[in-house]
Amino acid sequence: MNKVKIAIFDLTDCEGCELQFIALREKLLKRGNDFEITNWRLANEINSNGPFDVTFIEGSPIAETDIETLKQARKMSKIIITLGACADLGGMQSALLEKKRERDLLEVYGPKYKTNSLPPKPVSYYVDVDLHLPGCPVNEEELERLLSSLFIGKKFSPKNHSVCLDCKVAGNPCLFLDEGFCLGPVTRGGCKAPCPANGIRCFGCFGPIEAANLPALKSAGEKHNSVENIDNTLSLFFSKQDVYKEYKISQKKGKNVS
Amino acid sequence: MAKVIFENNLKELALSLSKDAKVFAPVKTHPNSTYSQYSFVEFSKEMELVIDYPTTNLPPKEFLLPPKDILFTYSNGQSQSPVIEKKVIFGLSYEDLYGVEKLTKLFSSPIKDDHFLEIKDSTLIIGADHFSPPKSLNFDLYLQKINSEIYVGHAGTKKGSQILKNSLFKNQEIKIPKVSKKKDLLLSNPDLPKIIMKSKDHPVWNDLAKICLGCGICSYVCPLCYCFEIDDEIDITKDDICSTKCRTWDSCMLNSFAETNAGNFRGELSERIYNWYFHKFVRMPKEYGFSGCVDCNRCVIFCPAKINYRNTLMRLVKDWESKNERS
Amino acid sequence: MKDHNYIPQKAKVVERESLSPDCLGLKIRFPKNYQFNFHPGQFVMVSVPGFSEVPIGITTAPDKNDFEIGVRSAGTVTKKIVSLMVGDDIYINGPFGNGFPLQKMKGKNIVIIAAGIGIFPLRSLIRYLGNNKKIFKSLTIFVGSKCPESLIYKKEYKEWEKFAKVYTTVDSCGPTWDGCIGNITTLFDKNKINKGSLMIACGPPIIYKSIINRYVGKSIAENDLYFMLERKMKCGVGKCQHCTCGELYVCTDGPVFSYDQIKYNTEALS
Amino acid sequence: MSHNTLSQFISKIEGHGKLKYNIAESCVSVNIDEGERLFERLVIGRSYTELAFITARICGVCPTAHAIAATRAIEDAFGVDLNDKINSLRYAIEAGQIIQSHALHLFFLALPDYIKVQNGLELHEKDPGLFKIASELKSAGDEVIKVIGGRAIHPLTPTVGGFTKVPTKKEIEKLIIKIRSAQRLAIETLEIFAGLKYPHLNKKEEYFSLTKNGFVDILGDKLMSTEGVESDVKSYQYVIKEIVKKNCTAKHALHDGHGFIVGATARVNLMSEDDFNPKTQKALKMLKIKLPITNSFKNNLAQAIEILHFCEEIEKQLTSFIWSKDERTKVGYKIKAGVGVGATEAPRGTLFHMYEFDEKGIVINCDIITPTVQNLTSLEDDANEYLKQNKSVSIPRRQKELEMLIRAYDPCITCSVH
Ligand SMILES: Cc1cc2nc3c(=O)[nH]c(=O)nc-3n(C[C@H](O)[C@H](O)[C@H](O)COP(=O)(O)OP(=O)(O)OC[C@H]3O[C@@H](n4cnc5c(N)ncnc54)[C@H](O)[C@@H]3O)c2cc1C
Ligand code: SF4
Ligand code: SF4
Ligand code: SF4
Repeated sequence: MNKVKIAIFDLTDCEGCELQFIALREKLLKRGNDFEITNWRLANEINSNGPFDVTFIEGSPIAETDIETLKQARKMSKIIITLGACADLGGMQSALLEKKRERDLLEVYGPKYKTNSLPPKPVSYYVDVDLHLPGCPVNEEELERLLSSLFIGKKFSPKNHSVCLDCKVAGNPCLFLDEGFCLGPVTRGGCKAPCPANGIRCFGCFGPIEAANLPALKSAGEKHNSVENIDNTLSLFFSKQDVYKEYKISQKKGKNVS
Repeated sequence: MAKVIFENNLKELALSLSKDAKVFAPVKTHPNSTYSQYSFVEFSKEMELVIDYPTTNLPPKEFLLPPKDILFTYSNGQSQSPVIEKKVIFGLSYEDLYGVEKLTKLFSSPIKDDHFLEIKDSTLIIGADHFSPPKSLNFDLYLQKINSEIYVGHAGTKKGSQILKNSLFKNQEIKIPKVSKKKDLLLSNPDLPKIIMKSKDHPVWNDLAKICLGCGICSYVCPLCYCFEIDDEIDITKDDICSTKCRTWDSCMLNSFAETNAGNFRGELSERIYNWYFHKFVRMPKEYGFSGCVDCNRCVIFCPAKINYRNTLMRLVKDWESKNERS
Repeated sequence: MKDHNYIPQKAKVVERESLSPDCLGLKIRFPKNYQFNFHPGQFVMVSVPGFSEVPIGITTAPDKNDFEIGVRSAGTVTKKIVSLMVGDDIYINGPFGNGFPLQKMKGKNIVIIAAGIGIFPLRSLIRYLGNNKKIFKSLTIFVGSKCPESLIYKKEYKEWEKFAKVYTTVDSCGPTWDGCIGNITTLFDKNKINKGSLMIACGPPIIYKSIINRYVGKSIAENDLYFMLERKMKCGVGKCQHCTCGELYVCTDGPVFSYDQIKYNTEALS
Repeated sequence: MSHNTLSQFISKIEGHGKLKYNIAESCVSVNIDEGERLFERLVIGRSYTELAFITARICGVCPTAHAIAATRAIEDAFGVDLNDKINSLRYAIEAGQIIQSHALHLFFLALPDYIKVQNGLELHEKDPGLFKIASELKSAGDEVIKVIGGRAIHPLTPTVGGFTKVPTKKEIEKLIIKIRSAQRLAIETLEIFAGLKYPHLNKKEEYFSLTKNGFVDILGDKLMSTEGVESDVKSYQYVIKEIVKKNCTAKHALHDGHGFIVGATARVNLMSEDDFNPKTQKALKMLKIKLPITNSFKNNLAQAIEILHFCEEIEKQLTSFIWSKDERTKVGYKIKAGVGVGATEAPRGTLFHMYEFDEKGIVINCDIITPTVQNLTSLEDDANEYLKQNKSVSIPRRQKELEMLIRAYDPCITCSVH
């Protein structure tokens, strides 16, 4: 059997997700006969230009070279998998308003600076994506589940339940109740709820669950939080998602009415 | 002559049982939390038993129908069912005892779920509350609280009477009061199934869909919600396919619950909410003769949107009655 | 040995045949001493280790040791099943469900309506009736499909025509097709059926609506009209709750339901 | 699009850079090709409560350092005083961060150049023993962050005033055992890196580190340099100036108009012999390691020294955490308007976070200076100096060694463009 040729490309991001491959090292070594990583800038000295069977894309396309890499990778790969929230959702960096990007750049780099980059987007904005592995960072067990599915040719799909299932099963006290807010109820699970387990509320890094009811989240959270804070937290990972855009529109409409 | 045990000996009783089985008992696991202080956890000597828990994070179904349960494993062309370990669930409240009883019935008929029943059979159920023991004797042992110090042991099974022989129980002449739980007029309303059956078009479902987050917590924390998902897990370190058939908790509140090739049969949250009530108060009564609620209040406490099923039911009943009066 | 009701029985794929671009027929054989009895209209849970299980209808009549299934590649598990080869292991649990009302068919004019892969479970009935020609009066089969290539079992129409009238239609086609064009309701318009017939339909829910509009209260009695429902299923034994429609379980009360059973059930025919 | 779009960047460093080597003129430059994520703008208008979570994501290799720097800045602004118990645990997790990052860098990115393997997988095939050391050391670092921080990447517990959750005594005791056995591996690692043959380079530099009471301290409050500079962290902007270069998304920091170095070498060079923990002192003597280090290739050696030193330090800090009398692991505070500066020694050097808050704790101004920004100027200077000092080395070899030099610096371009 031919080895599955895997490539891992990082665009602009923190490079935390790809480290999860290193975290799986001993387990992956046992499958050395099934796959080889033929392009991984972070870990390989020499890297192939393709073709690849499976390509992981980490990070959000921002720099010109990111978009080049992405398009070329799509051409050379059978399957494209987004690895983590930056690739999947555009990452936190995409929470900044696009129309204010120029001003933001000016504030940080001064007037003489010229940029070659574009506002951050999810990878799917530029190329077709076959599978998504959500999370910031991706969860080790979910990555393992994805890889083992890949090796036997089973389609991987992220979990469909909310973070609250993971959270309840872990026996954590509910922060929505104790502290008045948490994104767990509208966020895709599979992460095993590490944030609530460590006393911080869910920030939504796995992206919204199917049919996330954001207006309901707002009305439940409003009792103890300003709508502004709720919006801020939501925008971190959801900003490029349709449910969020719809929610923002409904918010605006609501304001106009009242 | 009654078998009596003192409150300060209960811990020792729990520990003595932990010699041959894992004992799960209510403990204050999160003292700083306002809402979720107590959980059933594997009991050990440095813990404090909280026999009078107001409620626990998860109901005892967590041990009978675990959130993730291995049905069987498959390797080298052979299927093998897992070894079921012995367990004791210690200190169940009156409501939770009924939860266990009903759950067991759900998995016993019309088709038996062998795997569930095997787990149930290897689990010892020990209740503790101040009511007189449930008539259905749905326990192995029941510790009826007489006053702040004394509990009287009632055996429901042979295994239970075996425990009563433990020297921690003393023979004592004592008057055992009759304390029964007040009848819940709302839940025992005989018209409830009919009312809900005919209320699909009631505005309440849309009202709830505006505030419900669709998170599924109300299913996870309910002692009687038992819907599940089955999937195979694969071991990444094995070349040969080595898989585990896993049953995991699901919730009918989730969008994908009834999704098929032909479309989503409950694509609207209001439909899913209706189904949640329908199952508890129509389908289950019809199928098993009892409602899917034991009034443990967990779904009320843990709902982030503070939705109270009793308010929903009361609204439906009220509207039903006033409609019938008019006609 | 089977030791609890979720553990499936190992069987073997003994034949495979492509039925359409995305459908595959599989013949499955159990080990010699394994007893497997079923009624037409029942289904099995089919699994391959590492992949989950899916409900699949049986397409043959209970007259041999083997049985057949037809599978359309729709997703994770079905994609795997259609990739199985002769000699591969396949795991079967069941049979489950009620099956067709064979008793009621005695002496009746029977109409079978199959749209798309709805033909799979109905073929079991057709074959059964073919084996028991005496019990019914007449048999009419309406088959509809997207295109001629996805008309499943067309090779067998000749055989069926020995005891039934078979009418086919396709939604769209190339120049070589000389049959009827249009969705399955076109066949209803063209071919009159006998009043008081027993009608059994399987296909996407939308055709059920047109069937009801067309025949109920006119030529078919409510309790003589049967629909097969398809729902998500995880257990097949009435526990997991995925397949419920109101008070009914598709897996144990169905998958075959008479119209009067479900006409007030808002979830069944949505 | 050129055919090598997919392999255009320097491999085995964090982030995207290209090496531009002009052979004719014998000079090099490093191009930075990382998109601007604009974290300094992202945090504006957000509550202080989200800062640790957000800024950790500047870098997946040193998220703990960012979380702690941000937290310290907030504490500075609000005037929060921590007790010793909290400080010990902070120290331990920050030291764990250094071990985690150094181990990853040394074994999986730097060492392959010296022992001529392509990547970690090949290392596993050719030298399973070495791989095992690497793997266990890395997992010891991971474990420290996991136990204290809640997970190995993007830790969760560090918060204003302490920790949202602290490990139990049992968990700490287990961790101490793990870190103790890692010390043995750290000694072996140091032996390996002391025995490598590093390319030739000798250049005088100014080295900076955080200090406290005159000693190098990863949670210090003063900046100190080998040239005698001493300054309060709060006035870092007077000591370190960032400049924007044309076509470069990373800024470059200068001190007094010239480059300087932070990170492992700087810290080690600012320490005197008895500042090291006992086993480290012993190993330094035994292996005859000479300090200070003036060859930037030997930053790898400095990292190896630090792994051992910090393994010992973690044991010390965790032990004092268990035995410390203070009860609270999170102290109270009042939100105040004002400016706060927080710094910490990240694996690659001093990391500064500055925030200005309004009276509700909403960020109105932010500045972040990462270690790599501070090293970039010296990195290029060093590369050019290397070419001058190694004229006799063959061109392909030179090219290779230039890459090794860059790798030795362990630049984190990801961090540098934030
Ligand atoms: C009683 C019964 C008999 C059936 N008989 C046959 C048959 O003979 N031949 C055949 O090819 N198919 C049959 N099906 C449909 C078949 O079960 C589904 O196509 C299959 O479950 C899809 O699973 P998957 O893992 O391949 O797809 P997934 O990857 O799980 O999903 C792919 C798509 O299929 C949908 N889906 C999931 N489960 C079902 C389901 N149970 N029914 C319909 N859609 C579903 C999903 O919502 C999704 O849109 C039958 C279904 C039922 C309930
Ligand atoms: S803490 Fe958050 S994730 Fe956990 S149950 Fe509560 S709302 Fe859900
Ligand atoms: S717990 Fe409350 S918010 Fe969540 S699904 Fe149930 S009713 Fe809706
Ligand atoms: S009160 Fe709620 S959680 Fe408890 S049994 Fe009833 S429905 Fe279930």
